[in-house]
Amino acid sequence: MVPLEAFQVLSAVLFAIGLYGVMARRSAVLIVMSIELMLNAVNINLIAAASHLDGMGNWANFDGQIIAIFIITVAAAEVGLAMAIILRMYRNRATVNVDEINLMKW
Amino acid sequence: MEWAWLIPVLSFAAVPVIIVLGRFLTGKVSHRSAAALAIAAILGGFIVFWFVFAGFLAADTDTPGCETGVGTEALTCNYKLTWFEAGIPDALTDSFDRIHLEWGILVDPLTIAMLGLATFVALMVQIYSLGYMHGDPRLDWYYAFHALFIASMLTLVLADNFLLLYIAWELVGLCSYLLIGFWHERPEPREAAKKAFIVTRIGDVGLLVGILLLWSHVGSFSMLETFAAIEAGELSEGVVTISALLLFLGAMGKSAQFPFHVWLPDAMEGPTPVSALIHAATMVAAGVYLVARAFPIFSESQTALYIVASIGLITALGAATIALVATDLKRILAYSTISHLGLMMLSLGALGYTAAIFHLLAHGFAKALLFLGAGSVMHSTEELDVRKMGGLRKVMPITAILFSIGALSLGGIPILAGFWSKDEILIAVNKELPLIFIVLTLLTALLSALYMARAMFVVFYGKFAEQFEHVHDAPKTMSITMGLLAIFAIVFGLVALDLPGPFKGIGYFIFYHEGHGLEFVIWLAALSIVLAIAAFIYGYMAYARKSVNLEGARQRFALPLKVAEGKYYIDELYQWSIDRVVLSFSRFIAWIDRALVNDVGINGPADVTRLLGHGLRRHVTGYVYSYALAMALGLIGLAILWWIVST
Amino acid sequence: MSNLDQVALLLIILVPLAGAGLSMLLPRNRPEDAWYFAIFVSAITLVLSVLLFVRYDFEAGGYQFVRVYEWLDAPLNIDLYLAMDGIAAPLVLLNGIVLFGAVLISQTIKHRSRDFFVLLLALGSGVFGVFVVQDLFFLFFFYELAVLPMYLLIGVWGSSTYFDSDRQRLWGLPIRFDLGSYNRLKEYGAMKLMLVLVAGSVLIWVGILAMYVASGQVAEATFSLVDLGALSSAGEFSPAFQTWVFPLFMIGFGVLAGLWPFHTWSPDGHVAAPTGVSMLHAGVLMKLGAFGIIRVGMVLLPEGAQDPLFYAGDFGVSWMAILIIMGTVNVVYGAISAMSQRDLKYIIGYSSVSHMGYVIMGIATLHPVGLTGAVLQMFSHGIMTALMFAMVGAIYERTHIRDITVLNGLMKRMGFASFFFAIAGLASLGLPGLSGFVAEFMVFTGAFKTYLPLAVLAVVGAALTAIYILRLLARTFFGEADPRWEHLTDASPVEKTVGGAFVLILLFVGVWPAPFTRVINVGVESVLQLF
Amino acid sequence: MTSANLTANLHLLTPEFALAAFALAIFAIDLFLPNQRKELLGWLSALGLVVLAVVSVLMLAGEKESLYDGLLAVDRFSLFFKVFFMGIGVFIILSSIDFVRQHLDHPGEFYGLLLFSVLGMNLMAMSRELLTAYISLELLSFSLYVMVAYALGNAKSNEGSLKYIIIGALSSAILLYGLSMIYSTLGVTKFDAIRIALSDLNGASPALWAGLALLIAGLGFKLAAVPFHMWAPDAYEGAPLPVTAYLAIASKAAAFALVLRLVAEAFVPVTDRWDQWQVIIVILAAVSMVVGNLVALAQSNLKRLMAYSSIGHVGYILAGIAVLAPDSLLGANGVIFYLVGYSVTSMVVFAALIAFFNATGQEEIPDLAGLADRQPFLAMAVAVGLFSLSGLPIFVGFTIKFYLFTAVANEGYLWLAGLAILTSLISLYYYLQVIRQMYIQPAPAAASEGAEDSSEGAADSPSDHSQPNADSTPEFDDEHTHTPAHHEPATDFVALTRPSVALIAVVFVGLVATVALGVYPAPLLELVEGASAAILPGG
Repeated sequence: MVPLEAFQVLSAVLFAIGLYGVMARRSAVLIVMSIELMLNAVNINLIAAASHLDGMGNWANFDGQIIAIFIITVAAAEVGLAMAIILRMYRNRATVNVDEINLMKW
Repeated sequence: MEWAWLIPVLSFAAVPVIIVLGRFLTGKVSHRSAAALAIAAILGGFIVFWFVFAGFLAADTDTPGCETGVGTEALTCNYKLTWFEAGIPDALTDSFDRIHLEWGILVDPLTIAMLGLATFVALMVQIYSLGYMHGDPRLDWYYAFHALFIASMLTLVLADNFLLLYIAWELVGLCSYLLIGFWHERPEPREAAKKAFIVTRIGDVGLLVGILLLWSHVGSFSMLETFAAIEAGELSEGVVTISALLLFLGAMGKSAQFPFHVWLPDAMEGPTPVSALIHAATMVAAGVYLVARAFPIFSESQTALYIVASIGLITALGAATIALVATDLKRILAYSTISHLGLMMLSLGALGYTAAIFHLLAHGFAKALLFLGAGSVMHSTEELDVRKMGGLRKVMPITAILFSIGALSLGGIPILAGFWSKDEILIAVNKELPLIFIVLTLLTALLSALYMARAMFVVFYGKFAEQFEHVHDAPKTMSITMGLLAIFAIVFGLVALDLPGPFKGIGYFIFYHEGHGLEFVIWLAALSIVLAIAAFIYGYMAYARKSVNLEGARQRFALPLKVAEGKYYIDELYQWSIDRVVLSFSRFIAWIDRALVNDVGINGPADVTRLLGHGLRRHVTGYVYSYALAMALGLIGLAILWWIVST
Repeated sequence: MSNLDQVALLLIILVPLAGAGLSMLLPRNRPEDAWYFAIFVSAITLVLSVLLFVRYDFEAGGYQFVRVYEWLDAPLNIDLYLAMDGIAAPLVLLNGIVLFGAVLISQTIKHRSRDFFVLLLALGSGVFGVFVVQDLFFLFFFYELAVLPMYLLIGVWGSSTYFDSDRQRLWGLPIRFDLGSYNRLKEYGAMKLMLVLVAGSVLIWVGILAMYVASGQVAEATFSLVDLGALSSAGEFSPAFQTWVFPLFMIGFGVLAGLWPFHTWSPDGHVAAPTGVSMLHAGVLMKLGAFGIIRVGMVLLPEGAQDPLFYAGDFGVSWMAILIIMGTVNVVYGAISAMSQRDLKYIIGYSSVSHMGYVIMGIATLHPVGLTGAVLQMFSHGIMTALMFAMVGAIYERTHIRDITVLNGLMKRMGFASFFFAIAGLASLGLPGLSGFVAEFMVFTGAFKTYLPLAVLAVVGAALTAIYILRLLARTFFGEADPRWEHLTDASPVEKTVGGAFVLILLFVGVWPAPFTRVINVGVESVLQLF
Repeated sequence: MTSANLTANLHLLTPEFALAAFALAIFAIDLFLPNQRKELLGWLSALGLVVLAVVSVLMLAGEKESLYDGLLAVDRFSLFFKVFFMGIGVFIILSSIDFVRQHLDHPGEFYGLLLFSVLGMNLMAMSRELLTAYISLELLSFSLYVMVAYALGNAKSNEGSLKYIIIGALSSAILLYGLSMIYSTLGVTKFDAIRIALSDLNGASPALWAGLALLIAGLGFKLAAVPFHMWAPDAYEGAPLPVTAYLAIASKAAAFALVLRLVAEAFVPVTDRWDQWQVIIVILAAVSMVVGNLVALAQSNLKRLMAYSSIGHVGYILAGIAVLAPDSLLGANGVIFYLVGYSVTSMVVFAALIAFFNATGQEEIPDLAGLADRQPFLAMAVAVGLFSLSGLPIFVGFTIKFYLFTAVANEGYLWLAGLAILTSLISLYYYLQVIRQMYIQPAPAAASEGAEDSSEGAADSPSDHSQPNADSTPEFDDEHTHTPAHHEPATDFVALTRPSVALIAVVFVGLVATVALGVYPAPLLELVEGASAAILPGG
């Protein structure tokens, strides 16, 4: 069976890619997508952990799955909200480029 | 005798009354009441003085409070009252943990002599002022200051402890400041007053330090206890010498000894009666009095005595030369005062205790007379430059006669008071000090006679100066007081003789160690008489008859003359050092304070903080991805930190 | 009357505070009302302070009028512990007098006068509080309360100063250094004063916390000065601990006492402040600092104060030695700085720095006489400097000039004001017969027994004082009547009252200091028993 | 782990259910109210919160129960915070009624969202499990994201909200990742189970450190602790003023309630074996106070200033968190007391600033010039608030700081307390700058006043433009017509319109509380002690 470490490394890589995306992307929409990636990394981690917790790969602990489902739900709401705000930004300023979104600084 | 404290207190009490009355009464009424109060107070003091004098003559060691003094066989009476205490009352550890201060009076011959001189001269001067200051708009203040002045002086001579002496000492300084600067509308008196106060204050620093130094070794401010401790050898010789010199520093300031003499000539800017009071009986006498009072300290230190004598001689000689070339009548008298104070110090340094006090008294009467005479001249002519005067005896005969008496007395013409006292000084100097001292002292005596002759002959004799045609002689208040002083200037010297009765002559009255009768060294007396008479004759020829031409001498001695006329440039030196050194230093410190201590030391950290804030704010760039970056870095930082901490 | 004794200390704190609160209810548009009300309140505190001083039993000594009000129980254990000892008694009296005087003098405040008196009374309350509480929390509380109103009092009602360029020769050499034109805005003065004082209180606060923590290690942690004092005398605080905590209090409180080199807030602050505030500030507030050093630093940390830090030859340099050196610098440096000032208020400001030096020296002598002198000097200087500021305020109000090179001959037009100022000036130069001499003399006495060379310097400093005071008097007050001052009126009745009363106090203390010294003595004695 | 009756004691959640229902009801009522009557919603919401607070106290006093098998706690701690949050809610609503009417659209949703966020906060104070905590936190955050963006046409508001939500989402990802790591190493997510797992642990694995670090970082965002603070100034500045106030006061307090319970229940009991968390928090605290206060020095916008200053205050409170100890309530008391005192004081400042904004539409520091003449009451309120925030007596700011710093010092962190005191000094400087504007600077003459208004209107979006003048009184407008033009107007200033009764009431109550708590905090501290005893075993 696939060891837990493998899942954890996958999750970590995915999380790092998401984090990189947040920092590297200039479009607000892509940034939000990168965050989604990070949340998925979390989900992978949770589910893998849940399945390995008794050391035999048995479905002994359901908490991980439950948490993952919650996270998926909340993330969906979060994206919806974020998109609404980004949309509003587009209406107000006709841009979603975060380089241009710095009226306020220092 | 216990009531001696009344003498100053009467005058002290008059001060607030005069001031308050001055606020409520107006014009002449207030002036008259002020004068009346002040004169009544000092008159009361003068009367009490006679009771005290009589009481003292009658007292012996059985009288309460009286015993034989320290280091002298003279009777010393002491009465005191607690003022306040500070520190630990029970003084568990040692007496240095507390101070116990007292209002105390000490009555001994020295005090009696000073009391007599001060009350009498002050009384005369105050009466004289009635005429001289007539019509001054601030006469009430004048008399208030006068009363305060004389009260302080009397306290000074009565004080039984150094602290009280210092208090009175400072008050004397203050009053001299107020009186010299009485006509503060003109800049000169203002400056002179300030100068007098500050210069004497510098000496006072020494005095206070000396007093405190003595306290820190004796544990008491009481003079008698201090003297006893010194006699018992409780203090090391170094401490005695240093404290004696510190006390002398104070005396130098007040008695205008070189190099602190500069304030005295300038002090002539005050009203002339004030000059008379300061120079004859009060302020300048205080320094001599202090040295005499603390003589048990001085006499323990040969070094101190030597320095006192040297300073005295330098002062006496230097001032005499300046007096010879000065052109302002009052300044001639001022330098003469300095010179004679120098002689007194010299005498003290030569262990001539009696001679010094005797000369102090004799000089006091004569000098008061001379100043009042000069005041009379000035009052009438409104002129002080001797070069413009001449033959004034024609219009003011009384003043002329009285002034001449004073001048002759001070010049050392026999029978008159000045002769006797000067003679005693010469004897003391001859006995105790090297040859050079007596030579220079005799030279000083000669110069002294010469400048007195010059002043007297230039002003009152010789060719009459026509512009003073309509000048009148002094009013009655002035001439009577001068007359009384003149009597003293003539006859006071006779106390030097051995007299019958309880007062056996000054040598048995005021003395250190033990009393002595009249001493007379024929060759010295003869020499001094010859010198004095020669000086007056020469003066008559040169200044009244103009039969001696001085021009040749002037040209030959041009340089020394210039230096003497420039008062040895000591004033300039002081002025320079104050302007260029003290004030520059002060500005420098003020600049340091602003530029360094404040702008760098205080503002600096504030500015750095503000700059830090302005720099740091840049880290919030406004770009959302850099916020994410910061979070990521922070996160990594936290993880690393955690790792470091847990391993 | 004994009932009053029970609550007098509480009242003396609460009355001005409540007065401040009630003042806010007064109508804004009637400035006189606020003034009258403030007079009423400060008169009550004056009476209370006189009563407390008179009723302090100097034969019994110790802490009297003790009252303890519980405030917070465990775990902090803070009580409002009120008590007054011989050191606090004259200072309470001083604050009562100066507060009353300052309120009277502030008659001329018309702009937002209600706010002014609210703040002034709050300030007074804070000062009273510091003097009479026996708990570090409340001591600090009131200490900060006394500092807080200063910013607004100076900022709103103060005045700015502008200096012209002033090129001076240095040492008489051909080098000139340009002092430049510069301004001391009231905002700057207020801000600096506030920040520097609060910076000092940062140290105090840290010190207080350190004391609390240290007490918690040996007993129940406490802020009570009484309990901490007991622990300290039982030797529970190690010398090493005391040695590092003492400077926190020394510098922290020293800042408010104008300790060099942290003094520059004081001249600038005093100059910018309105008259009444300058009076209170120089007169009373600076004394809080010195008082704090005694009450907190010396009582709690005696070993920290006197244990040698290092040796210079045979001489062990303790914090107290450092303090007395700084105090001496204060005396001389303040006097020298004052000499070259041109602004009347700056001269007084620097003279305050100089005179606080005597207080600091007296404290640092650890000598009974010196310490008594220090406390008496606090009282004496408080009255004297308040009087000077009051009279300068009166002059400035009429002439709008404070430059002594411009002012002249004021004696002719403002006889009373000049007279009062002159008396205060004479007191400040240590003239016997006025209070300054007695106090300074005692400080010298103490210092002579302990630090002779410094004592000599201090005496020299006293002579320097004479120079600048006389210069000031000669330039400003004496001289010909100038037509420019023709229109001036003499001191108002209120100013005459304040001036006259203060002059009488100066004279009284100068002539008969026993009522003060005997009270101070008992306080000083109990402090010095710790050493 | 025995299976528990998940529905036991469900009645204890009545206030939360009621609050949720009430919020929905507000949404519903909004539909039926005519536009000019929308104000009613505000009053209704406030009233509802008051009623619910009273109900909570009556129902829950003395209860100490765990619900849903230990996911939620009903104890004195949660009750205290519940009442506290609802109280804040009431004050925020009261102070926003005018603002919302003047400056914002859709008032119904505004109040409804606010109520939901209060619900989220209540749950945060109650939750004893990481996921529950996360979800309550998101309930709060989502409401806030929207509220920050509430000034629809205002670019700043929009931008603030965008940054807020992006960083917020990122930080939830981080928080959740941390949660997953903890879960994968310890297998549990309940606080007390974490405690047990930690105490049994022999040598923590790197995965666990990483998980805890991630968790703290995620919470650090919510607290706006440096270096997770950068969103705060932007969100504060962009948000409408009442929302800024809400962010500064409530969301911060809620986050701290959560952190308090987490640290107290999971970490504190195992401190003797495992005290690295203290060091981490101490570092965060120290950096926060320094950076927050330093940067605040350089600000000119009032909201931004308050944002940075609140970062500084977070540092102080974090220092209190770091010294929570199993055997002493001092630290927990200090933190809770500080939260209350800080909230009360900030409420005063913000309410006064809202009133000022309502009258002038300005929010830069120099705009406050002469406020002491133009509207003395507001000036006094702001001054008192700022003095209190800088820690001067007789205000609550002094007492809370003294209490908290004593607690910090008492646990051996004297240097940290010293640093906190020093940074308080720095904070005094910028607070005084504001006070200086109000009291020392002269009020602008009428002419320049008008000019400033129009220039600001030009920069802003149309919806904000000319709003302030629309509400101004006739004489205010009159001043615009004649223009006296000299520069030191002692009397010639424009008096501001008197703030509404609700605002005055909020400011006044806040002022009274500021002084009363500063002078006599004993009754409040008794309650605080009860609350902290509920979460700390040693209490």
